[in-house]
Amino acid sequence: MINKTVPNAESATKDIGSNSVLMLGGFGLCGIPENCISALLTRDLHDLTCISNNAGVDDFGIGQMLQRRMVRKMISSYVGENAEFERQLLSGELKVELIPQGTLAERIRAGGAGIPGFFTPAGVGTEVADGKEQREFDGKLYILERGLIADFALVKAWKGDTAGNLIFKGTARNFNPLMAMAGRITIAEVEELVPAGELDPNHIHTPGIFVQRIFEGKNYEKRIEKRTVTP
Amino acid sequence: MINKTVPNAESATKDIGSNSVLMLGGFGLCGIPENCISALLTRDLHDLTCISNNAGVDDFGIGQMLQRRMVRKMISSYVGENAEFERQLLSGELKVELIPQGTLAERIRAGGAGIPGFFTPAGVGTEVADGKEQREFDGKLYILERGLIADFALVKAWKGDTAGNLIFKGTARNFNPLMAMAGRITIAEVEELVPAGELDPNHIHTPGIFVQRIFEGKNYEKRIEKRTVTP
Amino acid sequence: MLDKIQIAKRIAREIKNGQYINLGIGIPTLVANYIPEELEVVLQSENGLLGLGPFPNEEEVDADLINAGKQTISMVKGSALFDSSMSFAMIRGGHVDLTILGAMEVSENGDISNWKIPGKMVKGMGGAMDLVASAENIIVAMQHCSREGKSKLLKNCTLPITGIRCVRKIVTDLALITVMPEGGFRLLERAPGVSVDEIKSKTEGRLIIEGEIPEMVF
Amino acid sequence: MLDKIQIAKRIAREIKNGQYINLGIGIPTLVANYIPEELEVVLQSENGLLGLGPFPNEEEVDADLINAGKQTISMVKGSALFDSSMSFAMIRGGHVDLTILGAMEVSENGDISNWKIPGKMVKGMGGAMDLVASAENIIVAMQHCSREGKSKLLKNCTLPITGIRCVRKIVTDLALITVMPEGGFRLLERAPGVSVDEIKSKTEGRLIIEGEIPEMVF
Repeated sequence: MINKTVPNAESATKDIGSNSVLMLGGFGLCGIPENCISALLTRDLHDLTCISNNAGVDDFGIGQMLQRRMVRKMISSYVGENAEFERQLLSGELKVELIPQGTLAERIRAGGAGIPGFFTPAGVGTEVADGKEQREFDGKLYILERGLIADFALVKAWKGDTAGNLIFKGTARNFNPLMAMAGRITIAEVEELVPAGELDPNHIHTPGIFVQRIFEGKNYEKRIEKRTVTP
Repeated sequence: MINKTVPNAESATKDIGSNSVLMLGGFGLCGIPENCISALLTRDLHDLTCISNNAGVDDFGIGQMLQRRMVRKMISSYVGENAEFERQLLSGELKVELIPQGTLAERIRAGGAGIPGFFTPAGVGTEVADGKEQREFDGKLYILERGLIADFALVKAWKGDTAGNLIFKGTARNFNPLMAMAGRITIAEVEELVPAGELDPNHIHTPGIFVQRIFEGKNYEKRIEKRTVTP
Repeated sequence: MLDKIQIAKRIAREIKNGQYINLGIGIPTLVANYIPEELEVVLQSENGLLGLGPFPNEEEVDADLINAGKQTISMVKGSALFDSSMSFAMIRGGHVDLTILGAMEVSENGDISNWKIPGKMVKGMGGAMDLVASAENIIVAMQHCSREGKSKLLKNCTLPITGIRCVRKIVTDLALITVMPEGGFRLLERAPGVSVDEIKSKTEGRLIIEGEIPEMVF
Repeated sequence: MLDKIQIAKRIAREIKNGQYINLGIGIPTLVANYIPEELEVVLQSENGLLGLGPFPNEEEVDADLINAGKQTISMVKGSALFDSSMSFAMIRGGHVDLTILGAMEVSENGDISNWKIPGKMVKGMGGAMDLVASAENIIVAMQHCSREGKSKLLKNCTLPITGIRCVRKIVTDLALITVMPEGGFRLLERAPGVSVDEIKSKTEGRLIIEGEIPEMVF
């Protein structure tokens, strides 16, 4: 079995250069590649394009990359909860492309699956449809959306094995398995890395073929954005 | 939690009428809905359209439905291993639409996912492309393929719960989870039916929302088409 | 006039047994608290969960288990977890039976605006455009008028559109209204103490009043 | 002349460390037996498995574990199972590094025919059209000529096409050939005891011969 293990986040991400297109897994702060982001923060990078459902908060996740002016463009479905983001956007330092969440997910899966375009009803009649081909199927209108790929996909899983197979936990799965499919180089960080053969093949969410590098992350903060409890 | 349980294959399939469009899970004889097929064989049905990767063998699986002249049309990727099939096809009793396997899988997923059409490279330059829109993306040619749905999807899983959640085993998964998504009514037969809450939510392959009826099947034969062993 | 809790309670009565339901942020989230106990329904969270339960106890809080509003949550028995493309396959494929969400404006032909105010910071549409483009059955929860007293039930939306011809029902602080297939807001029920005339005066779009309009009872 | 085993052995030498490989039915399946042990590669089976192992022992046979040829199989350590759409996402998305399959005809521009003979019962293309339309690296295993002695390396395919401009290399009983990007069969190696002239006479399409053509050694 092919071994995809690399020592740590620094070695896994060392060839990510300025002007790269990155995908970063996660929904809010749930399931984000904390170790990879920390490694990037130590580097002198700029003009990155980041494809991620959200943009983190001011002092965590992609928000920290924004603080260091590493990002030129965000491609996301929702970018609230981030004052520095808003400042850079209004000042023109940062560009944002907003995409309906389901379209974003499907575009990423399509990119990974070799599908260059598909039709979706999301956005018909809205500014999202501007400039896109619109077509009727069985009496309903759809717009043509394109597959998305990235130079590097940074994903976070719960468990992984040395062959690159990944298992996610809870709602930390979200965009991670899709982005794993769509990275030219996919880097997976996992909370627990086990030898190939220890994961049940029936339980694997992301087959190792999609993962080029894997490492066991450390010091996961897993910050909670909105702690809400039943009293 | 919504309870999808029905007593058995007969009650699950009793409203399947002649002229229905069915999807049947399985690859070869692996992972086919044996109990549902047996129940259909007791009925006086005709002119069914069956969407299934293969067409069974003469005396097992969809082959038995062919023996009883129930099927007017097969939509498949490969239909060998079946003499009666060949006879009906040559005599004109049976129609066959052959679709590349990956296109068939993706068309079924698309149908279930509300995607009416997508572009694929499979079949470009071949008779599969005849009459289909062809388009170039990034210098490569693709053809437009449509989503597929069925009146009833008959799928077979290893374990299921009363909420309709399904877990498959080994390569018996194949087309089953896709077809579960694409049936107006999806009927799942499982080897072991457990109360909702007993399956790990992280391990579920088909979420219960896609399944309208579920029952525990019996007397699985699980016939092996080509037993091959290392001496 | 209904308060937010009462809007949620009134919407909860529209829920039918066996439905899969997606609840938006705000008042729609409150609806979960008032679903009649005898109904078996399943809540979908578009970030990847079927079987959304109540907020967890302090000791059950799990950073890996949140809802689409990013709040920590619990799962009910029989839940399933999945990725975002599977989640929107459910939504886009019409497998979710009922979508309840907030709005800034609704037009008399069922268009909805709820994602963008020109001149203000735009946070994004999240999953709203997918939901409204796909759902067969959409109920909107909102105030009948803006804080400035302007009607939010309009002939045509003035704000950027989220989706067209999609809203089925609206519950406001003043009324329960259905959007007719051929267009027009048909008044079904009045909030306690609210007159038909008041609703009429606060609805800019075409209001259809047929027969006696009953008052809601709580 | 090479027998089937030797064709498989020669193809096995083309495999590189770290590759994910899809093997078609027939000679390609035999290739698995000759992959050098020092290479770490993974075999994909398009019915839903990465990590195809050898045929099982009698007591390990599992009806729920078959390959795309419907034979019972085993899994190696580190395998993953998945559904058919995920399987072809791998194939179509270019994640499979090498595809080895049989053919009835190959044209000098790399077109392949291997699914249909007019007048004969057509069983279907299975996954072949997806594989040949997507793979960056396709090696064909076949006999150089048909039983009737007709060349199968043609100027243009005469049988219905499976895919266009896709074949990279061909190993026949007579030769190892690469299809040039601009078209033409370039002869790389001769089978033991086979002359360049024999290959030339049995290749209908344009054969490119540059320099000395080495003989394969087994």
